[in-house]
Amino acid sequence: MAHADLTAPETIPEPLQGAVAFVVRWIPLLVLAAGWELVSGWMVPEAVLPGPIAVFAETADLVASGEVFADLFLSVFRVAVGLGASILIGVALGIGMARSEPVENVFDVFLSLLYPIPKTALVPLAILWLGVGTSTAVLIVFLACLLPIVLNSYNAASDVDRNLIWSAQMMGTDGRRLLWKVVFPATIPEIMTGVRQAIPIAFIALVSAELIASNAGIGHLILAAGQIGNYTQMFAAIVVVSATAYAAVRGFEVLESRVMVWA
Amino acid sequence: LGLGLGGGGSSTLGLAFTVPVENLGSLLDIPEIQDQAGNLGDAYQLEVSQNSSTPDSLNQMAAGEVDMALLTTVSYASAVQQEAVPGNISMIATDFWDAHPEHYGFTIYSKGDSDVTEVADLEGKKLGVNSLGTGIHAVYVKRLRQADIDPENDVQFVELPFPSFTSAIKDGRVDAGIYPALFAVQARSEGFNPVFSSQDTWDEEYPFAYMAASNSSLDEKSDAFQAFGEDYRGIVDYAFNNRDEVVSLAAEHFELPESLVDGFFLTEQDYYREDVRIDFERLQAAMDEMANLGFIDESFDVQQFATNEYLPQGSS
Amino acid sequence: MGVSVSRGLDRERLVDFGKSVYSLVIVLVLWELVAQLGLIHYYFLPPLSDVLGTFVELTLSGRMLNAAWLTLQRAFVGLFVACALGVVVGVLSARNRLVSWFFDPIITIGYPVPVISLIPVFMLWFGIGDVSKMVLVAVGCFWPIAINARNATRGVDENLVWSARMMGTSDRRLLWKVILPAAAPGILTGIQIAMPISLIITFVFEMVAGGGGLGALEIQGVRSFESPQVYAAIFAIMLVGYALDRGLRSIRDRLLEWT
Amino acid sequence: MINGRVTVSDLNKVYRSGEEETKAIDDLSFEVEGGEFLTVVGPSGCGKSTLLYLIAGFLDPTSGTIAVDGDPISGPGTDRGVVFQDYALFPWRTVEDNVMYGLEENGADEDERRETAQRFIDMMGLSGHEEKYPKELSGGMKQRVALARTLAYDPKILLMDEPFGALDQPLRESLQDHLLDIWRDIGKTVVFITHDVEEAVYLSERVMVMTNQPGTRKSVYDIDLDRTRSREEVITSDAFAETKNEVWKSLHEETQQDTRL
Amino acid sequence: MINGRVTVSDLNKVYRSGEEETKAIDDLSFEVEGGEFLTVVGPSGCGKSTLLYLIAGFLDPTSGTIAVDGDPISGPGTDRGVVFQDYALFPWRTVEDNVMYGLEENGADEDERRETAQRFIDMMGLSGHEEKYPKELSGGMKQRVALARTLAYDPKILLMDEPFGALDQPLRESLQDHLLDIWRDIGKTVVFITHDVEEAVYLSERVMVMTNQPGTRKSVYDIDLDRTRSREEVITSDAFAETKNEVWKSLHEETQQDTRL
Ligand SMILES: Nc1ncnc2c1ncn2[C@@H]1O[C@H](COP(=O)(O)OP(=O)(O)OP(=O)(O)O)[C@@H](O)[C@H]1O
Ligand SMILES: Nc1ncnc2c1ncn2[C@@H]1O[C@H](COP(=O)(O)OP(=O)(O)OP(=O)(O)O)[C@@H](O)[C@H]1O
Ligand SMILES: [Mg+2]
Ligand SMILES: [Mg+2]
Repeated sequence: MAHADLTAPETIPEPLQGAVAFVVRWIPLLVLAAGWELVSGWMVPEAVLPGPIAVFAETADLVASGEVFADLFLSVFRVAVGLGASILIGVALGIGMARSEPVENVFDVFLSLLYPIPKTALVPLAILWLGVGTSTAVLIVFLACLLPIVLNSYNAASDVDRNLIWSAQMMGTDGRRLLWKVVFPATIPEIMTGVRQAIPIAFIALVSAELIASNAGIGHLILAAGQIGNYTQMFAAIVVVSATAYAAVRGFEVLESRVMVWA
Repeated sequence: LGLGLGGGGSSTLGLAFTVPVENLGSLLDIPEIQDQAGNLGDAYQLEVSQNSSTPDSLNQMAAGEVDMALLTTVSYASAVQQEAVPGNISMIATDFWDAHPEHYGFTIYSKGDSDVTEVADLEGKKLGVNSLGTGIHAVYVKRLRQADIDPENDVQFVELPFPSFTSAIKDGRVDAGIYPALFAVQARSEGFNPVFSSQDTWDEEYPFAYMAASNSSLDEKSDAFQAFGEDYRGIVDYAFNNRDEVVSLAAEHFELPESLVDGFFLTEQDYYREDVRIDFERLQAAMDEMANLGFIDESFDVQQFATNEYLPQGSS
Repeated sequence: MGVSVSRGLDRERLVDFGKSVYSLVIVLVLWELVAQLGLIHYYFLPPLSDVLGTFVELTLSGRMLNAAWLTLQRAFVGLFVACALGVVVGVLSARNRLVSWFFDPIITIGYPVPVISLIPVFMLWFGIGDVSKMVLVAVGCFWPIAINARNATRGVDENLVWSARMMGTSDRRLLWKVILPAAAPGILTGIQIAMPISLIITFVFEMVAGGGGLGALEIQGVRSFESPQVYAAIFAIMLVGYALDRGLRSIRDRLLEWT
Repeated sequence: MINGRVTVSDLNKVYRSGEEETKAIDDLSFEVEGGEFLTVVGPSGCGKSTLLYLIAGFLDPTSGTIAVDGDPISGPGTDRGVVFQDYALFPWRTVEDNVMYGLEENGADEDERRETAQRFIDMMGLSGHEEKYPKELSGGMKQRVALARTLAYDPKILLMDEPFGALDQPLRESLQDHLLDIWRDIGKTVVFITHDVEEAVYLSERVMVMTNQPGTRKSVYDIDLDRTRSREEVITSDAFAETKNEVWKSLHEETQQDTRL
Repeated sequence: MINGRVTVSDLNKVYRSGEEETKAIDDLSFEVEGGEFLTVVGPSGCGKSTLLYLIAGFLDPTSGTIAVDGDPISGPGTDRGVVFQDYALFPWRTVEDNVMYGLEENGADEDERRETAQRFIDMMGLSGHEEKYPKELSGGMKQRVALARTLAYDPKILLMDEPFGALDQPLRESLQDHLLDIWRDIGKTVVFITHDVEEAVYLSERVMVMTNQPGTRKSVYDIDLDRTRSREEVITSDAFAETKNEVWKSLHEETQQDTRL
């Protein structure tokens, strides 16, 4: 693809090129922010749309004062537990269902039923069972992330190259060892893909659960700030949760490239 | 993630409230007020949390996450009827009354220059309500019926959070809205018209908000509740005796403008809340009316789901 | 003979079907039993029969259909707008350097934003009516559609483009004759990813801000402690989700018969 | 009409990606007569595909010119048709619609399109498969559709990049014979790339061997075989074996330097 | 040790999928002596791969038996090693770890594993690439790792399914020579499948031609070439050309019936 030219003019000395490319790359975001600043307070009252400067100042304030951390940590904890559980259980289920018919027969029907439900619709049910708080959020994150992970590992484990399995068999691997030595490693790239798809979903599920029913967490902070009309703080909290989600996705991508040097 | 505070040997009581300041129990969230509770820390520990709605609090009770919560007419009635909390719940104190002739009662406001000035004008209008199916919604329903307006078809209810009522009325997203005491301060200062109030709706005052606990918690931690009841009574007395101090503490703790809190709290612009003991007769009447209005399927005997035994005798 | 073969086959199919659903049947029967015997509190788990009864009742009274109609309308309009914008931006940013320069960083930053968190903002900006729900659905669905359209367009086999060129297709016609058809599977995948997102946003918005719809019906069940209504609403949501998923799949199968 | 003479003069092609430069073609000149069948063989990576895409006009030369019947080319044109190794059929079009594509783009009317397409479909032995999509075809059938598609809009010059490389030997042999029949019938200039020496010698009138990367002309062999005879007779003939060995040796000299091992 | 005699008796293989049955192998019997190099050629789809996987024990015969040194086989065993056309290396293991896999699974200790692996890595000319992952290797290198991996755990019998089919001619030729050297050095029974007649004749001591599907033995040719000479001398020799033509004709008779066109 040939869209590199715009970002690295060749007439500029090399050490500068990187910096220029960087600046050029982010200009669109600056343009957007400038537009936002203009609209705020001019076309739309500042109370309704606080400008980016105010929002980022408030964000810095929230972070610097440490005010946001209690909520943020709780939310991150909820995502981590829910996502972690969905990885452990999802991978086991996916591989188990792919390689064993009885396992597939038991679970397939439940996953097919779960599949068409937007998982956040289960929040009220989770409230019935678990009340309002961490367990509900964790359960919803878990359920929302489970399917992409199960589906990816199931498909990958079903499609493991027959020749890889035969290769291992001819060299004396069999039974359960085969799962561990061949099926699992061969499935890792798709498991990673599943997790990568699940991370943004996890944050959507988290914020949904916290908006619908919660007394803490970043979603609750957003709702509470909105309800008392502190819109700058509301926007700041949104910036914080978006940045966290972005960092999670990026962080995972780095981890992925480390783990999967071989793929 | 049980963050048991303190701990010691004494049991911990979890309390959930919904509206700051308006719910007297919310004052217990303020450390300086907690210092005034003599039994707290010895006979029991307290964990106070805020929820965005009373059903959330009930679900927390059902899941065993809290022991007691502040409820209002409809949430209490339907929770009792549906046995939403296993083992059911008991009301252990009143929080405030509505429709008292000398105090604030829920009032419906419209914009100052609006042509909506009385109940009859509400036909075909958009009405702001915090949430359908609540006791506040019941005030609307009762009055509209009295005026021969069908609350289902002749008006359009719009669900909005209370803080956005004033701006919604100002820019015409709704034609009128129902205000609790805390927000009514703002409506008055904007020069809004009162269209009607609960005093016009109800013949007599009735208990509107209550402190209720799950029966299983009451069984397990009866000593702690006894001690809490005593403290609660004491805190209410303390608030009446030290109003100005409590106003500034509450404003600071809940990050509300002090003038706002000062504008209603424990004045005639506030609800009637002098006696926290339960008046069974008026409570029964309120519950019967909820059944009448269709907010619950049928009424029930409040004697079985309310008790004064945790409050000390004598008036406050 | 043919008859006996087909009968044997039918039996086989029946056995397979049995194997694949027996676990569900066991769970449903257990549900009914456990609830009827009162082993689990009614409020947590009303008997299946009560839930189905409530479902039928709500459907007959028209409340369910009305709610489903509201929800679908919001989800659809939003999704439709997102499709139109997302495909245009996605395809253009793969084909045009300027557009790509402008939108790439925005897409990188915008994609991970949990749009759900914007619900309070949209209530503030657009009120709580249908418009705010539709706009938020459009915003939320835009990203996956745009990203998939962009990647699919970038991934179009260069040889196909060259093939068309050598047979005389001009630059302008290339888009219609080659790029769009070749990217169609990826574009549709984006729409398939966006569809559940449109439902999620609609439901959550309805739960948080009301205004009717299946989400409101469900949360109302919680508020009034009518747990059969909660379960019945979830059944309805499941049916809606299933129908939409099937619908999109059959559109895909028909449109992309060639894949 | 003087049809399809290709003249390549002083051709150079350097790929640039980032800071790296790869010289793919180094100062290459040769000519293909109108109606001639020329095969190009060379070690892997020596620039055969690059050369073909330069002639097709998909790539721009770094220096040098390519002319068709004396006119320098500038970009792709309907006078040159490419048959790709991976077929490059439009997967969303049926066999018939694929074959009609070029006619459509060049303004033939509906009836004419259909008729021409049908002629080439029949010629390729594909009748009965008109309504199938590419995914429903075997590799050999796809390759014949690709050939039909390119022949249908009647380019003067056929450029083929290892078109049979992905097929197994029997299929490959039968398509080779098919191609020879067509070439004899409709007389086009063909530039055919392969790395299979037997294929090169069997098919063409001249074989050009290219050097290792950066590729340029190493040697050219005229093939003189009696093509009226059957395949069996041709490939078991001494002349065939001899030419093949010569070409093989020339190529072998280059691939000995192959460093990929 | 009598090593690696393979006896195939009255072998039949029918694939069943749903209602359809495909007869892949029809009543096939033959024997490969210990240490012999046998090549199997046959039209596409005639059952060559099926035969190989049956011998490997991956598939079960519908009827008939396969015995190694007189003992009927039942499933895969470390006495037989397969080299796959698509390499089938474990992509998550480095070159060295791939080569060590079989040793690991058979309980060799760390030092021994490393030493043996290194020996075969050196033998294949792969030293210096021990730490690379398969994706970093060219096709030819991958195929040599696959060969090293299979040789390392020392199976008596090598079964190779078109191992060089995906490689281009120069690479292919150099790996053929490499394989011949190794075979001469370490003396294993080899069953080698290909559809390239030249490859078959160049490599093996005997060539078995199979019929069209369902495959069975059509004819067997003993190859008598002086293998002390260089490739060039061998393939330009008359004896080579003659045998090749014979095998080619026999195969051609079968592929004439090819219906895929
Ligand atoms: N787009 C590109 N950018 C940079 N280098 C390229 C590009 N395409 C090809 N090359 C390099 O140019 C050289 C010639 O490539 P080309 O594909 O023409 O070889 P080839 O003879 O067709 O090889 P093969 O027989 O493997 O098809 C190779 O070294 C290749 O790596
Ligand atoms: N798993 C299977 N199920 C059903 N039929 C199969 C299966 N595998 C192979 N066949 C059929 O069995 C026959 C022999 O297949 P096999 O792969 O052994 O042929 P082959 O000689 O190796 O072909 P090629 O030269 O193309 O590799 C073919 O007709 C094939 O379609
Ligand atoms: Mg090439
Ligand atoms: Mg095969």
